[in-house]
Amino acid sequence: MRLNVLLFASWSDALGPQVVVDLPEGARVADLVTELAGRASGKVLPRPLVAVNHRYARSDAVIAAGDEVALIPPVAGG
Amino acid sequence: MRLNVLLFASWSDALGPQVVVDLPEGARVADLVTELAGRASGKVLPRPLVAVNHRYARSDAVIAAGDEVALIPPVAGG
Amino acid sequence: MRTALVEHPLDPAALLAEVEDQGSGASTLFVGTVRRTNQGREVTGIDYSAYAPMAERELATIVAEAAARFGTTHIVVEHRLGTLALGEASIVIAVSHARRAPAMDAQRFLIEEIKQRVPIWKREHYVDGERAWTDNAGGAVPAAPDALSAS
Amino acid sequence: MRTALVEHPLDPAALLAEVEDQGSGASTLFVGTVRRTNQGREVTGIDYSAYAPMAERELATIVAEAAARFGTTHIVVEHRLGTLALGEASIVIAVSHARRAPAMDAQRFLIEEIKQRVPIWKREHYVDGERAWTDNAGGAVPAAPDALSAS
Repeated sequence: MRLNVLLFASWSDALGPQVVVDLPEGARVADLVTELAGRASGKVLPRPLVAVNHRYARSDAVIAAGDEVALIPPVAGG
Repeated sequence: MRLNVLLFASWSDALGPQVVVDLPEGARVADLVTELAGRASGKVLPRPLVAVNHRYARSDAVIAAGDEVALIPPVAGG
Repeated sequence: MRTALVEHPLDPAALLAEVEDQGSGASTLFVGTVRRTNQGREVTGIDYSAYAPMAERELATIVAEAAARFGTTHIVVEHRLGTLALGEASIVIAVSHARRAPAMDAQRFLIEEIKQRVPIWKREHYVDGERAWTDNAGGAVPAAPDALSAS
Repeated sequence: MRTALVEHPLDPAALLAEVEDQGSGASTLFVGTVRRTNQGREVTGIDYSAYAPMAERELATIVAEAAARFGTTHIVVEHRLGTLALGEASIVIAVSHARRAPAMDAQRFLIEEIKQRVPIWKREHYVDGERAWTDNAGGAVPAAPDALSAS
């Protein structure tokens, strides 16, 4: 399963605003974070959340092909 | 001791904006309230405080001739 | 820090601008307004009157207490006196602070202390033509038809 | 109720006017501004960027939660994106309510939830020319010299 993942803030600086990730069918949010954290090592704010289709997803949620997936680094609005 | 006492709100409606009260030397705030409550019976918001020289005074505080004395009915600012 | 009793309409935006500071990360504004209903009666307006010298002293004291307690001098409070129509502002409290939590804590402290301590009174006008003196604890007594007390 | 992400300067007075209602007795305004110092560093400006479709959805969700919890629909929130100078407002939250306590409670709920949940990020510019991504919990990492991410 090939996913386009949207990145923001320090993660976008480190890896670009969008990356392609190959994951096995049935992969979970935690698998995606592990894969991307390996690529970004050190230059990012740690412990990002993941949004699937504009909603925060639990780390054990299964990702489906076609989902809009985004890595959400620690937020700083307000 | 003859005191001019300032009145406000419902107390002013009932007794006028200022009343003259004769009290013995050494009279306390509680004595003043008792005297005025008798005159205003019923038409006022009860349990007024008393200010002496622009500060709230305890009911056992002694009033001196020459003090600026005011009856402060329940407040409603804000 | 500044406090005032005024007889003209309040300008919340001007007070907000007055407390803003480049050292502040948060500003809060509290605006009290004349509400259409109170204790089930339909209100058409409110007369606010004060024991002015004491009210000014007490307002300034409360603001000084807030400054010491919450750590900011960027505080302005204006209270309006006189006859206010529905929707008009009776009080504006503006605070700014480096951090948001004490900006909001100071706002709440100020309005609660002012409501309890400042010698200001209101006489509500109702749609049926009656008037009453009301307090901040739910008390009310009818007001004389022609008021003897002015602001 | 209305929420918006905007790229122009915010107008607190307009938002205050938008929530006012004759059924309300209290209005509150919260304004977040760019502060001169953060975590000991001298700030000259902040870039705010967002994951816009999700940020809009999350802002609207938080406002709907506040409306249900505190009992008022008179709530407007605008968050600015783009490059802000010192002292400029990044967020304005306006609430009006019949009673003052829930007007202030709703204000605090809204800013705290927004700070935790809405996908918006800031890159601070410092007086020494450096930039860093910072979060609302005190985290910071240096930002790339030429930003790859736009608002």
